[in-house]
Amino acid sequence: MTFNLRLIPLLPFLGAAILMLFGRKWKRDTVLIVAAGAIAGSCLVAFDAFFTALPRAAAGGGLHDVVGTWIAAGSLKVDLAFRMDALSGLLCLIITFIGFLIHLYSSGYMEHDPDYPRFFAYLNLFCGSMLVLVLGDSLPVMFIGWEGVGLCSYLLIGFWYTSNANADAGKKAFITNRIGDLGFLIGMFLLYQYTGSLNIPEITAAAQGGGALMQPLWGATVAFWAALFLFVGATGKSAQLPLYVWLPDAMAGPTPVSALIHAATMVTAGVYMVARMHAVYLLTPGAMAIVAIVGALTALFAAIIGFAQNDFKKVLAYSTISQLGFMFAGVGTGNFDAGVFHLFTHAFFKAGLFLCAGSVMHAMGGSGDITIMGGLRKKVPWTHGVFFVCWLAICGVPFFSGFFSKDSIIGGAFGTEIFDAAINPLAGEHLAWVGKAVGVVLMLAALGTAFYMSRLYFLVFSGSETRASDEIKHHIHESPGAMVGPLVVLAIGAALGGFIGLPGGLLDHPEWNLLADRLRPVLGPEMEISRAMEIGFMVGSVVLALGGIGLAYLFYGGGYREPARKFAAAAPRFVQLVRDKFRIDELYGFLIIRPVKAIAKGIFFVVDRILIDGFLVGGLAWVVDLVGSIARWLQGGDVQRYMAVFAIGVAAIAYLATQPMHTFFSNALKVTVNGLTVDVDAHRGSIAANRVLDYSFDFDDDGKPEVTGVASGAHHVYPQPGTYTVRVKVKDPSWGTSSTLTQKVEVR
Amino acid sequence: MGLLGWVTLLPLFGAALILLVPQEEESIHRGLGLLTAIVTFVVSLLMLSGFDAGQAGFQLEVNRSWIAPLGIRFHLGVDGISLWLVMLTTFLIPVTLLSPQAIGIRNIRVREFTAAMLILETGMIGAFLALDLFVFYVFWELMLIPMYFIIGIWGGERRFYAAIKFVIYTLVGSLLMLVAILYLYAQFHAATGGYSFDYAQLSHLSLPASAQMYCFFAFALAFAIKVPIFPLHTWLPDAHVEAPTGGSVILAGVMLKFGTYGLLRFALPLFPLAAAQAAPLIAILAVIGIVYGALMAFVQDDAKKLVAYSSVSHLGFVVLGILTLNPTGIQGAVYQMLAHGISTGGLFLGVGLLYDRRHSRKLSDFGGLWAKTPVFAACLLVIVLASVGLPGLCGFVGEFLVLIGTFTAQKLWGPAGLTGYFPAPKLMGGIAATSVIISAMYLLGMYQRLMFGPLDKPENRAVRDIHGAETWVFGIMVTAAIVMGLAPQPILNRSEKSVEAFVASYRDRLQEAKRNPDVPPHIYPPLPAAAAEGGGTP
Amino acid sequence: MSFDATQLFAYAPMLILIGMGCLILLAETFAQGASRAGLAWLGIAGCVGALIAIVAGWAGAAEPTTHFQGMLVVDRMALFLDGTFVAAALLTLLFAPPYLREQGFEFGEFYAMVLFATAGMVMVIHATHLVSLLIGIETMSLAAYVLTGCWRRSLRSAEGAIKYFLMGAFATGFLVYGMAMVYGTTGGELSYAGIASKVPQATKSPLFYLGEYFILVALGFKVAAVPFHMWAPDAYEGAPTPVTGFMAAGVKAAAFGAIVRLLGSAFASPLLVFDFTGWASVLAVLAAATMTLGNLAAIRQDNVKRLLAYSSISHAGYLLIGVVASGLGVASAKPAVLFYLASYTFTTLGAFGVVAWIGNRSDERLYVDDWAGVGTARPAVALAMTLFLLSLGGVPPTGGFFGKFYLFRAAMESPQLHWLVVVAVVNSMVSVYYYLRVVVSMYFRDSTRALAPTEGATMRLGLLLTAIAVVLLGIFPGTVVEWAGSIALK
Amino acid sequence: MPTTYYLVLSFVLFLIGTAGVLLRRNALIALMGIELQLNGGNLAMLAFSRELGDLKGHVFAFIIIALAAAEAAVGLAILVALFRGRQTVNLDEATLMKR
Repeated sequence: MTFNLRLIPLLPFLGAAILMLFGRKWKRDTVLIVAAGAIAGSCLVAFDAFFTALPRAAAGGGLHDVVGTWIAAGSLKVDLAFRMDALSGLLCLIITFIGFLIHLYSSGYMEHDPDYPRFFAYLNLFCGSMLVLVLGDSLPVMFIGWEGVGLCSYLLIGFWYTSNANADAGKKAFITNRIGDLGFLIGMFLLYQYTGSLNIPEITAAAQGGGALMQPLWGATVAFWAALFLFVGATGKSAQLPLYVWLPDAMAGPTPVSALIHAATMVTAGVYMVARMHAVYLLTPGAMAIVAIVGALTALFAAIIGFAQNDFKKVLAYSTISQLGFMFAGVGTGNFDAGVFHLFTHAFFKAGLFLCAGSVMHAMGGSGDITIMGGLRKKVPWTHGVFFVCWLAICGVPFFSGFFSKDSIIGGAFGTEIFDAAINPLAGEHLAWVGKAVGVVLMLAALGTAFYMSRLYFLVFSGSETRASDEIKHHIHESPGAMVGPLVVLAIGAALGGFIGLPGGLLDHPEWNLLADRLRPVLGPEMEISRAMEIGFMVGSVVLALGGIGLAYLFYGGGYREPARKFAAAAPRFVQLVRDKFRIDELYGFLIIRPVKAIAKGIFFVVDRILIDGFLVGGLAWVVDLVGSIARWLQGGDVQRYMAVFAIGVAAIAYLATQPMHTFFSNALKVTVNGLTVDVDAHRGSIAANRVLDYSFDFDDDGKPEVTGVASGAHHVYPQPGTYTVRVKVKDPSWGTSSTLTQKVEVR
Repeated sequence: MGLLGWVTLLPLFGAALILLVPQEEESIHRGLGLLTAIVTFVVSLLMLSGFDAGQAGFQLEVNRSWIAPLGIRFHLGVDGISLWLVMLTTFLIPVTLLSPQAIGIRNIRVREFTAAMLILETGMIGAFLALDLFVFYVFWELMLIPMYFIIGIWGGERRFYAAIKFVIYTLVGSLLMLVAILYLYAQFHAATGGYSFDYAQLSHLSLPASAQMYCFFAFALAFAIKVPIFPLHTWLPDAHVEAPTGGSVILAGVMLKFGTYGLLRFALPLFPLAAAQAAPLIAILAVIGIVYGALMAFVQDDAKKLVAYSSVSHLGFVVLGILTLNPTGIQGAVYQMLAHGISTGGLFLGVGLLYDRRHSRKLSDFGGLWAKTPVFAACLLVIVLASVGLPGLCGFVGEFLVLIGTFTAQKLWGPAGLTGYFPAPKLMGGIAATSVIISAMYLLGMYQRLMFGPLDKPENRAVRDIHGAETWVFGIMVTAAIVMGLAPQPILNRSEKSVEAFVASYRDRLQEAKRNPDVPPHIYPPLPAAAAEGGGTP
Repeated sequence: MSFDATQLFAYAPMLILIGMGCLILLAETFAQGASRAGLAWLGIAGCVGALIAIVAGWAGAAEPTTHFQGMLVVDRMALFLDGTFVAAALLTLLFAPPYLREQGFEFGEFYAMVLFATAGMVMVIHATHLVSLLIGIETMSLAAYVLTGCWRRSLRSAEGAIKYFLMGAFATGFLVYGMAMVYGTTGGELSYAGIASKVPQATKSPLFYLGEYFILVALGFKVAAVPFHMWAPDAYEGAPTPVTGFMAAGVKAAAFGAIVRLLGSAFASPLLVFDFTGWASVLAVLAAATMTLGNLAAIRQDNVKRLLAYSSISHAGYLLIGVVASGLGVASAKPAVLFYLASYTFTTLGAFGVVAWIGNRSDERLYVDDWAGVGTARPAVALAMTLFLLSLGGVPPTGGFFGKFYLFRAAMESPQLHWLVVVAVVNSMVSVYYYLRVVVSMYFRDSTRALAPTEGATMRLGLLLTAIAVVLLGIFPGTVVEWAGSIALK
Repeated sequence: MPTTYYLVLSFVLFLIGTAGVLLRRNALIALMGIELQLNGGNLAMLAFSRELGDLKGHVFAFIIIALAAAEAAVGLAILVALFRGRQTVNLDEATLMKR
């Protein structure tokens, strides 16, 4: 069914365009009305569309809106078309709803910024792009959004452009994303090459048919490589190993941006994409294993880095990376709806956390250094409350949203059958360990999550005194209503959001899992796990969460405690290494960026300057110059030298002209081979009739001519086959000059 | 004279008119120049409206006898490929003339500059439209002279060197091409008894393999220098850097396309067998050029040089697209030519504007300009992103289609018995695609060093934002970049038939040539009856 | 063996030139001071008269007619080149008066000598007999020697003249000796047709080849083909500039006409063209050497006059390609050579005209650097000079381009000459480099000292005419090609 | 006497003349060398004319003599001009123009 889906992204785009063209001269309120109005309108349309779509989506359909043909060339045809099913609908709601909240929040947060209109223009642009990303019916349209959000991220990270660090961070984000995009593009090209289409439903259909994508390619299948390359795109966008490095730096942007783009929406695009292309992934357990392993490792790795960060937003950034790792582990183990579920809950609690961070930093005069915070519980009560809820949610405390979603991912990892060769014929024996290993790593990561989040909470809010300077302390205040309002809404979401994905199987009411139920037509049936296992994991994860919180309390409850100091003193270099994020950035700089730059510079000088311009061009010029100089040297001014050259010229011509058979124009010998018999004719034009020449024919080049005489032609029979050189000497008796002609003949 | 004749010659008449106005009347020169360019653009719009997208062949032909004794005819015609390149030319020239920075900082002799630009326009349009190889060659050389003067008179410090280098490089190729044209002419005579330089007739001439190789080399060399294909590119950074803004815009925006247009129009169709044999080499060079140009751009501190090297990279895509020899890739190549005209033209206008304001092109001399020039910064950002190939802007469509075409190159050619003709398409496509990363690195790096960071250089505080005509110039370029990114279809539709016909006829002629590689010059496919007459006498 | 005076009418152009030359010599004795300018006008009138006579005779010359027992012939080729020579003379007479006046040696004899030299050229091109050829060559050459050396104040002029004269006389020695050999070995034949008819028997003696090549060498000297070119740079530099143009255009064209006629009739036998004594291969090598050496030597010249002298050497090389192609049986080669000569005449005269224009008595401004800023100071002249230089370099839309195109086109029809065309093309490329050096100086550099050129209405007229001719020959060469082509129809 | 003898003599004359032009520094003597070359040609012409019994050769020889005279006249005039400028007629000193 068609529906004006185009309105959903169009409204924010329009808002952005209007603000860019006219916003500079407008009052702030007008700007806000346009910006928030655009996204609110979009949100309303999205809700309308979503609830129109749901009943149809249940039957496997959805809403569809073709704007027109975008690119058609040769066999390729890409429509500018949008499609809404349960999956994209859910994402749309998250984007527009949280987007709207963040617009509101920003009106307070950015209140004093001179570039207020520009900020909102970017935000609108971002929302539009993100909506195109999720609604896109084909990979190229999705790619518009994919790159568009990257662009907005770039612009917003570098929003305060006067600092080079911010601009650098933006550039780094864009370029790292582009590395991923290269993978996305190649994956797209592979899919096109083998399915002949870039339309997602068609690719899905082709993948479910199997054939085309199961062709062998580079030692695996097409599906494997396509899935892998697409996943490279996802690692860039969603900040997974090894391309996660941009996200911590991206915290340079305004905090609402971190909340919206770098926590709730954009960074989850990779997860969305994998879920969207699940049909392709299901064909290749190998690629899924890679997705799951990368996800799990990222979850753990980022959590560990999170232990030692002292910047509020940096901690949250690593937390985001880590949570995204969970999601990938979810989709990578075939538990697509769990991945999307975590995406959903994460959107709320992480956006809430970030906005709290913004609120706290707002209160602290812009500083995000948690070592100087502490005891803020009383001073910013609303913010504290929201943070508290979100903290519990991310730690996985029962009945908060994160509990359900994280649990279903971990449970799914242990229970997955994707890598079981006995059940999934596509999987090899060697993959059997993946599910369990991923599960274990994820459990460690969950423990780590509880620990570093609690550390953050305790260091910031607990205790009685604030470690900051008096001047800062004096200014600490709760944020205005425009900021607090959205926070509360997000807190509610973070607290209750988990109930849309209740483990229905456990409660004997699968339909209670609203999310999985709705997503089933898109992503297939949810994973079945035995009840005992499920309960076991629930208990286990509660223990992990509480354990992490408890451990953190031991270390940081009410401020820095003795164990924390002791630990830091015991392994100072390790702590420093973790604090320096394992120096991965430096490693990249050393291994990749600097060599590339040095090589490029080297090539520039060696190839362009020396080899081509110096040697080739300059060398030619040198030769030309040399000959010219010789000619000029000959022209010495002495007329008698000129005449001598003249005379030598005459002599040379006489010499050239009197060489018998001398010629520039053709091969003189005409050779006809017939078996072992060879006829050679040195006759040229009409000369022989007029001049008597002596010919001697030496057919085997042994110095002894076989035939001599005034006849220009001769005949010879070779004794055996082989390759011979015929040498003909022509003598002009009247001039006494002679010349020799040779030619190779092959007789068989 | 026909519509095409008018499009071609109007700028020349305008130039003559301008040269008659006394030296001092600079505003009249500018006005007349702009007027001429706009009228030409309007006439070219008439051409566009008269163009029938459903037809593959040449349309709106003008075909009059010119030098009858040699069978040379003033034969112009437009098809879906040249149509857009002409439109690009007639579009860019008025925009350039509108820009106050076009003439560069040596703001002298406006009359001659305007006239030179218009003569250049005639040369370019004529060369795009020419269907007679002699006419093509004349126009091809005709554009050389004004560009030489534009670089040499209004250029930067090393302008003599750059101008001479430009001319010599170009001549190296074009004169050998002239020999090959003459050879074709002689062989056509040998095969049919008629004398003709007409493209429609010569493109039926099938040469033996060895002769094809020589002729293809001559043609391809001329075009490869113009493109430029690595390693023939070193004239380009020098020429671009030294040329005044207007010269750089036209040089990069239009003139480089003659290389790729020539490959598509002449080198490949005329010598299918040799082209197929050389294709792997050229494709590899194109890929090298893509990466190489990008890497070179990455290490430049001179903004113009950076943009110049980026052209090497972008034009590599065009060459690669042409060599895929499937409609998708060639459509992409055609589109990339246009998009590059817009994006790189815009970049040169932007860099030129800054050069005009600050008399420096060194990136390290800038920084933090956004605060001073927000509108300009926004415009430049769009153009930079178009050049980076962001989807939704013009640069994406072409690169995307080229890469798609590259990936599917073998798929289309395999069934035709021509496997192995395009080596390792996925590898080549993959390597070429890395430029999406590097282009982001150098272009955003450039943008950052211009616009972001602290405004810590005192000279930069006085830089003024765009105003007046400049706003129009950048507004037009930005609009073009966005429209071409969102709605490429009107363009692709009109070139579709011609591209498909090109591929079909190329494949047909290639297979014929493969069957008879050593047959002496002959006509294939047979000349249509109407075209067979009309040849001249010796 | 009777003398029919009516035959003289066919040679009206030559007679008019000679007659007007004599008239000028007479008038010179009465002329005083400023009235000497009138002498130039007399010469111009003579040229115009000759042109009219040529046009009048054109229609009747469709079929060649021989006169004076086969000594002279009137045909289209001769008339075409006559027109070129007379045009060259006319332009020289337009350029010369202001120049001579400025340099202080305006004598009536100068104009007479120009007319006599032209008459000699006409004789050369009409000659179908070795005697008339020799007389024509000598008439032309002696006048040219005198013209070269007539600038009495200049040491260079005298030095150039003595070099030119000595080498010219040296070449005449070869010419005469060669003629003697041909005369003897052909059994007493001196007319071209007679020689051609006796070639089969004459080739039995090697002396015939000696004679043939001696004659060719002497003519090669006149066109300044390498290695007989060495006089040219010095003579061209020494001669008064308008004379240099006249020599580079007229003398060269006449010698080429003679070569084409001689090789096309007397030595046209395939026995002589091809093979080991064939002139085709020898001339092909000479052509390659000539253009290459001329161009490479020109690259480093700083003196514009000398630069143009070397360039004129290289153009002889291009023209030789046409001669060879014609010998190898390409029908369109001869018209191509004629067209090239015509366009080259206008171009080179124009270029030397500008060189004459730019200097004055105290400051000749012959060096490339001296030309700085001309583009700003005198845009029209700079534009004209640019046209001439581009034409010399073979860049469209000029006559030089079309001439080269036409010539190469003809050569490409002979597979044996493809290599030569490639060499020629590479050479054109090199040549553009040094032609553009002058353009660079004129337009791209700022003037170092004020320009005080030799002004004169006739000079301006001459430049205008040459510039228009160069452009017209480039854009609409059709008519001239038809004229030139009409010789091939017979 | 056989014609060959005359021809050999004529060639010798021609060579002597050539050598004179090439080797003697004095322009006057070089001029004489040229005359010798021409005379070599004349002698050959006459020898052939006599052998063939054809008068054209004789006539040609007269014309060549006339031309030689004209050449000498012009040549001497140029020599005078040269001498007036630099007070010498040595050819190796006339090297104002070179390269």
